[in-house]
Amino acid sequence: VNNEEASQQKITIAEQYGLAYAPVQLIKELNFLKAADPDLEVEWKQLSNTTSIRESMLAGEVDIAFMAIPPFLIARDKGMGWKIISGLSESPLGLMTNREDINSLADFKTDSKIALPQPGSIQHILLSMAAEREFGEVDRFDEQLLTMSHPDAMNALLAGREVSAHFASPPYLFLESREEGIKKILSGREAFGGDFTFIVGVSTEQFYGEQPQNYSNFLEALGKAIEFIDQKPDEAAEILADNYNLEPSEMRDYLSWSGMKFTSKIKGLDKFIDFMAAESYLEKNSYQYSELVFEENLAGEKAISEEGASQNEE
Amino acid sequence: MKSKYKQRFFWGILLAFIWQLTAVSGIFSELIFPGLDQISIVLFKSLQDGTLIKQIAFSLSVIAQGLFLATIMALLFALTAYFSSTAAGLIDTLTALAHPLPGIALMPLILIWFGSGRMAILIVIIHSVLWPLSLNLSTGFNSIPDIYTLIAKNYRLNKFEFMYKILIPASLPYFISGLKIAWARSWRALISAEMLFGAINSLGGLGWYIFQRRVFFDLPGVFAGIIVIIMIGIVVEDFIFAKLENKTVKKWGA
Amino acid sequence: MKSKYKQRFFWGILLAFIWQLTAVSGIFSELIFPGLDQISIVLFKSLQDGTLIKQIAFSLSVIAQGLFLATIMALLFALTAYFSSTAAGLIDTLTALAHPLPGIALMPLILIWFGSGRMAILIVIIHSVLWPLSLNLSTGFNSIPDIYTLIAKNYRLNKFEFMYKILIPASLPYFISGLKIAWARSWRALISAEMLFGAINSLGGLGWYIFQRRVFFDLPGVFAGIIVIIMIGIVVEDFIFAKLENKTVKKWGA
Amino acid sequence: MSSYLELKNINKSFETEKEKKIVLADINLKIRENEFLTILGPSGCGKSTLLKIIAGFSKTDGGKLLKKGKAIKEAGMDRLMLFQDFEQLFPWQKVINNVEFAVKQAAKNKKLKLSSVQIKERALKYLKQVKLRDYQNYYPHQLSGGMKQRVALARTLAAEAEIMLMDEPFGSVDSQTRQELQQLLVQLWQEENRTIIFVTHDIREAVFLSQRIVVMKNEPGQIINIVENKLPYLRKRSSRNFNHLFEELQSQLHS
Amino acid sequence: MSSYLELKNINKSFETEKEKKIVLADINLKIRENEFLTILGPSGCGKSTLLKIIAGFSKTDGGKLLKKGKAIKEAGMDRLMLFQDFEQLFPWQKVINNVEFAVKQAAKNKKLKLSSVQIKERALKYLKQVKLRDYQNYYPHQLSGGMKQRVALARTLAAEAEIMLMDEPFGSVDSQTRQELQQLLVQLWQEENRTIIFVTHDIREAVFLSQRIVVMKNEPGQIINIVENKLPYLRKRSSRNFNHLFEELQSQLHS
Ligand SMILES: Nc1ncnc2c1ncn2[C@@H]1O[C@H](COP(=O)(O)OP(=O)(O)OP(=O)(O)O)[C@@H](O)[C@H]1O
Ligand SMILES: Nc1ncnc2c1ncn2[C@@H]1O[C@H](COP(=O)(O)OP(=O)(O)OP(=O)(O)O)[C@@H](O)[C@H]1O
Ligand SMILES: [Mg+2]
Ligand SMILES: [Mg+2]
Repeated sequence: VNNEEASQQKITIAEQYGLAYAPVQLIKELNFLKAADPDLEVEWKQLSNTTSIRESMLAGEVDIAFMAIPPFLIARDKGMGWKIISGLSESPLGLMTNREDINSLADFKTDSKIALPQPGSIQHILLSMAAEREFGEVDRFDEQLLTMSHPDAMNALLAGREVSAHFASPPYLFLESREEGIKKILSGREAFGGDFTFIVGVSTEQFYGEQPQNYSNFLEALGKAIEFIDQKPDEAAEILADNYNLEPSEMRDYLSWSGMKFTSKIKGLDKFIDFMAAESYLEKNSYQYSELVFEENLAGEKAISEEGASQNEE
Repeated sequence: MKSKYKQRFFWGILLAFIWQLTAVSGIFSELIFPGLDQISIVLFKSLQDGTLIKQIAFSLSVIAQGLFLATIMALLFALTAYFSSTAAGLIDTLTALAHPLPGIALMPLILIWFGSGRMAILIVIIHSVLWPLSLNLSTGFNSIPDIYTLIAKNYRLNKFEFMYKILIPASLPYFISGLKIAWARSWRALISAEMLFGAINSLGGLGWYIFQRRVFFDLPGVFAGIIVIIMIGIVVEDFIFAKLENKTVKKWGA
Repeated sequence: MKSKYKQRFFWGILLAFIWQLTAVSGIFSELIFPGLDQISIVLFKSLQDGTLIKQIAFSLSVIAQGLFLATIMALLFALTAYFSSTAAGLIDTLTALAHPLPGIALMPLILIWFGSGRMAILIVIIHSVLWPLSLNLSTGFNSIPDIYTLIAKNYRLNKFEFMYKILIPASLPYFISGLKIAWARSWRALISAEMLFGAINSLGGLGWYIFQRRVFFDLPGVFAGIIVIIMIGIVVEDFIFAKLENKTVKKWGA
Repeated sequence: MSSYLELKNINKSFETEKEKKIVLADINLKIRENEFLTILGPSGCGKSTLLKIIAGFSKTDGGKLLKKGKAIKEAGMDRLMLFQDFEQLFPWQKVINNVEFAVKQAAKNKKLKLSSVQIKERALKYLKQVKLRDYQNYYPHQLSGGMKQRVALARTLAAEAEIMLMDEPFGSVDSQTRQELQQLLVQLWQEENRTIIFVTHDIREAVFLSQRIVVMKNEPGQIINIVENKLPYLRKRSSRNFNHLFEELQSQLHS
Repeated sequence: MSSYLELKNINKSFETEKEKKIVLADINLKIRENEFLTILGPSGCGKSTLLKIIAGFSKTDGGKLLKKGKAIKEAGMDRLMLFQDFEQLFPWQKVINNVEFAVKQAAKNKKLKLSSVQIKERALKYLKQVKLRDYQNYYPHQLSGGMKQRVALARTLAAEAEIMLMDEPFGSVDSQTRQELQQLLVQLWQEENRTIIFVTHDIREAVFLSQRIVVMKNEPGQIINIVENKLPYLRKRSSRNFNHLFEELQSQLHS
C-alpha cells in the first residue's frame, strides 16, 4: 500500500466486542506487541461488524482480524487471499427464547422471528445445521430471520414483542440467561454436534509474505495472551473488566463460564466446510488444509482430526 | 426533452465505458472492481429467477406507501405551521429534535415500538422523508409573494381553498424539489431499513437483496442491486418529475 | 425572536415531562425506557470525564469539514449546471445516479476504496449532503425571475459577479432551506458512518459513543448521546440559521 | 349625508431600521354609497397604503374604519382591491381561469350555484370588455404589461363587488384603450350601483371619472382638499369646464 | 443620414400552446446618434418586445440589428434597458446599493477606478435627481410603486450608457414629478450626448420629449408612421403647436 518501509513498521488489527475476543484485548492492554518490537506501530481498528472487517481487509486496511469460521470460509471461497493464523476461542452459544410455548425448534411458528447477526454468520450456519438434522430442511427458518446486532437483538428479546428468539453469544448469552422468562432451547454445541472453534484469527497472504517478522511477533503475542488468561484468570479479569464495562468479579465469572475456552487449536473446520459446501454456501467443496491455514499452525492439523474423532464418540 | 434522453444515454454509456475500462485494466482486483459483464450476468440471473422482480415490487410498494404517507404528513405539518404560530413552535421544535437523528440510532426504539415488519420500514422511511419535505414546504409557503395572500383574503378563500388554489401552486418549485429529495431519501431509508430489519416473509426488498450479496461476499451482486436502484431512480426522475415540471412550473414561465 | 425561545423552552419542557411520566409509569421496562434522571446522570458523567467532549469535538470537526466541502461542491455543481447545459446533463445524470443510493449500500465500496478513517466518514457525509443541496440550489437558480438575469447581462456581469451578486442572493431561501436539510443530513450521515466504520485507536465521535453504549447495553447512555445531538441541532438552528434568515431573507421582505 | 364608509382619524406608520416613518396622518373621509371617488396625490404619499387599509389588509396605528357605522376588522369580498402591481395574476392559471376564479368566488359568496358554462360565459364577458377575449388561453407571463393590468381589471370587475378599490389600474394602458376602459367603468358604475374608490396620477382621468376628488400631499400623507366634480356624465374632455377643473387641480397638486 | 442603430426587417413571434403568435412584423427603423426617439402604440403591440430585441435580450426570427453597421449579437452596457416592471430592483440590496451597482459596473466597463466614496457620491447624485435621496437606506419592498420606478430610473441613469432604452418609466409617477423627470431627461440628453429610445403611452409625453415619434399598430405589431417633431426645446405644453401635434398623433393612434 504505502512504501515498504512504513508498512514494515505498522500493523493494523481489527478488534471487536465480545468475550470471545478477550485475548485480543489482552494483547492491547498489556502491550504484548510493543514488547516484542518497540518500533512497531500498532493500530487498533474498531468496526461494527464482520462484513465491514472483511471489506477493510480486502482494501488492505486491516492486517489481522478475528471472526468465526463461516464468514472466513465465504470470503476465502470467493477468492480472498487469506488464511487462518490460529484459533482464538471456543464459546458457548445459545438460541434464547422469551416465549413460554417454545421449547424446541419444532415449536417455532412461521411468524416467530429469530434474531441473529446476519445470513452466513456462524449463528446462521449453526441454526441451519440444526434445522437440517431435525427436519431435513436447511432453510426452514431462513424466512424468519431478523438481522440484528447482538445488543439490539437482546433489547428486542427483552421487550418481548417482535422477536421470539435470539442466537446469542457471550456476554449477551450470559446476560439473557439471567433474565426471568428467557430460556435456552438450543446450544451451539448441540447444533453443531460437537465442539468447534468459535473465533479464529485471520490474516492476508500479503501480510504473511511481506511482514514475516510482524506476523510471527503477533503469533507469539497471541500465544502469550491465551496462556495468560489460562493461567492467571483473576488477573486477566481485573485487567479486562474495564474494557468490557463490567465488574471484575462478573468478568471472572464470564471468563470461566462453562464452555468458554481460549485455545489456539482449530476445531470443526472440516465439518463447516462439508456442510457449507453441501448447502452451496461455498462453491468449492474441498480444500487442502494448507489452503486455509498458515504453515505455522499446520502442526495443529492432526490435533484437529483427533478432536473431530473424539467429538464423534461423545 | 428528446435531447435530455440523448444526453442521459450518452453520459450513461460513457460512465459505463470508463467503468469497464477500469475493471479490465486490472488496477483494482476483480474482487473489488468487477466488470460490467460479471455484473450483468448476476443481474440477468437474478431477474430471470424471478425473486429480484418480486423484491423490486415489494420495495416499490413500500416506498410508494411511505412517500404517500410522508407527503400527506409533511403537508399537514407545513400547513398547520403556516396557519398557527403556536403549532409552528411545536413543529419547529419537533423538526429540530428529530431531523438530525439518524434512523440507525433510533433502530432499537423502532424495533421495540413498531417491530420489524413493514410498519417499521414505513416508520424509517417517514422519519427520513417527513422532515426535509416539511422544511422545504414551509420555506415554500413562507416565500410566497404577499400579494397572493392578500388576494386570497380579499376573495375570502377558506383555508382549504387557499391551500390548493394558492399555497401549493405558488410554492410548487419548492414542493417539487422537496419531493425529489424525498424520493431519493425514501430509497435510501428503505435500503438501509431492509438491510437492518432483514427479510420479511422470505421476500425482503432490494435492500435485502444487496445485503445478502454483501454478506456472501458477492460484489457483482451488490453492484447489480445498485444498478437496479439507479435505473429506477432515473426512470422516476425522467418520467415522473420531468413531466410534472413540464406540466406546471415550466409552463407557467416561473 | 424572544418568543421563539420561549416556545422552544415550553415545548421542550412539555416533551420532557411526558417522557418522564411514561418512564415512571412503568409501561415499558426501565431497560427499554430509562427516565430522564438516569439519562442526565450518564450524560453528566460522560461530560465530566472528558471523553464525550472530545468525541463531540471530533464529530463537529468532521461535520464542519464535510459540510464545507459538500457546500462548495454543491455550489460548483449547481453553478456549472446552470451555466452549461452539457454539464447540466452530466450532473443531472450523476445526481439521478447517486442520490437514491444509501450510504449503507455503498459501505463495501467506501470501505474498499477509502478505508474506514476520517476520509471514509467525510465521503459518507458528502454523499449524503451533496445531492439534496445541489438539487435545492439548482431549483433555486432556475426559479430566479428572468428579469434579474437580463439585468445581469445588460450590466455585463461576468459569471463570478453574476453568481455572488445575483444568483445566490436571489435564490437564498432555497439555499438556506437546502443548508438546513444538509445540516440535518450530515448529522445523520455522520452518526451512521461512525457507527458502521467504528473508531481507530478508540478515538471515535458521537456516533461511536452511541454505538458503544448500545453494545454495553447502556440505554440511558444511548439517549444521552441522542440528547447531545438534539441540543447541538437546536443551537445551530436557532443561532445560526435563524440569524442568517433574519439578516437576509426576512429583511428583504421576500 | 348618511356615511356609507367612514375613515376616522386613520394613522399609519412603518418601522424601518433607522426610523419610524409616518405614512398617513389623521385621515378623515366619508364616502357615500354609490359614490365614484378618486384619490390624487404625489408618488409615495400613501394612496396605496390607504386603499389597503380600506380593503382590510393593513392594521392602522390608530383610528377607525366604519362601514354603515360598523367597524371593519378584516378583508372581505364587499371591498375588492385591484392592485397597482403587474404581478397580481396567478401565474399558474390561464387568463380565463384567473377571471373565472373571481366569478366562482363571487358566486360562492352570494350562495349562488353556477354551472361551469355560466362561469365561463361571465368570465368571457369581462375579458371581452377589456378586449382580451382572444387571449383567454394565454398564461400571464405571455402577456404585455398593459394586458396584465387589463386582465386584473377584468378579474376585479368579475367579482361584482359592492365597493371597488382600484389602484392605478390604467397605468400601462395606451391612451385609446384607456379612454374606452374609463367609459366602460363609468357605464358599469351607473348601471349597477357600485361604490368606486380609484387612485390615479392622471388628473384628467380623475376629472373624467369621479364625483369627488381627494387631493393628498406628501410627508406625511394627508388630505389637503376634497374637490366636488359636478360635471354631468358623460364628460367631454375638450369641454371648457373639464379643462378648467383640470387646471385647478393641477395648480393644487403642483403647489 | 448616417445610421447609428439600424433595425432591418425584424420579425418576432412566440410559440404558444395553440398557435404561433406573430408579434413584430417587418420592423425597419434607422436611429441617428444622439437622437431622442419615442415609440407610441397600443397595449400589446410589441413595444417592450422591440426594446428587448434592441437590448440584445431576445432572438429575432429574422432580420438584422446593426450598430454602426456591425451586427449586434448580445446585450451590453452600451444599450441599457429600463424595464416596465416594478420589480426590477434587487430586493436584497438597499436603494443606494441598487444604484451603486450601476455606478460600479459602469466604471468597470470603462476601466475606471472609483473609490467607494466616489461611487456613493455618484449614486446619491442620481437618487437626488429622482428625489429619493432620503430613501437611500430603504429596501425596495418598503417603497411605493412610483418610488420603485424612480429608483430604477436612477439606476439606469447612473450607468451613463450611450443608448438608453426606457420602457414606460413614468407609468406610476404623479404628474408633477413626472414633468420634472421629463425635464431632467431632456436636459441630461442635451448635455451629455446620449441616444434615447423611449416607450410611452402618453402622447403628450412623447411630444414633449422626442425628436421623432414612431407610431405602431397592433396585430401584428408594425410601424405605421414616423413623425418628426421639430418643436424647439424646451417645449411648452400649452403652446399651439404642441397641442396641434398632440391631436395629430391622437387621431393617428385612435384611427
Ligand atoms: N414596509 C414598509 N416599510 C417602510 N415604509 C413603507 C413600507 N411600505 C410603504 N412604505 C412607505 O409608505 C409610503 C407610502 O407608500 P404607498 O405605496 O402608499 O404610496 P403611494 O401613494 O401609493 O405611491 P405611488 O403613487 O408611488 O404608488 C412610501 O413613502 C413608502 O416608502
Ligand atoms: N412568452 C410569450 N408567449 C407568447 N406571447 C407573448 C410572449 N411574450 C409576449 N407575448 C405577446 O407579445 C405581444 C407584445 O408584447 P409586449 O410586451 O411587447 O407589448 P407592449 O407593446 O410592450 O405592451 P404594453 O404597452 O402593454 O406593455 C403581446 O401580445 C403578448 O401577448
Ligand atoms: Mg401606490
Ligand atoms: Mg410593454
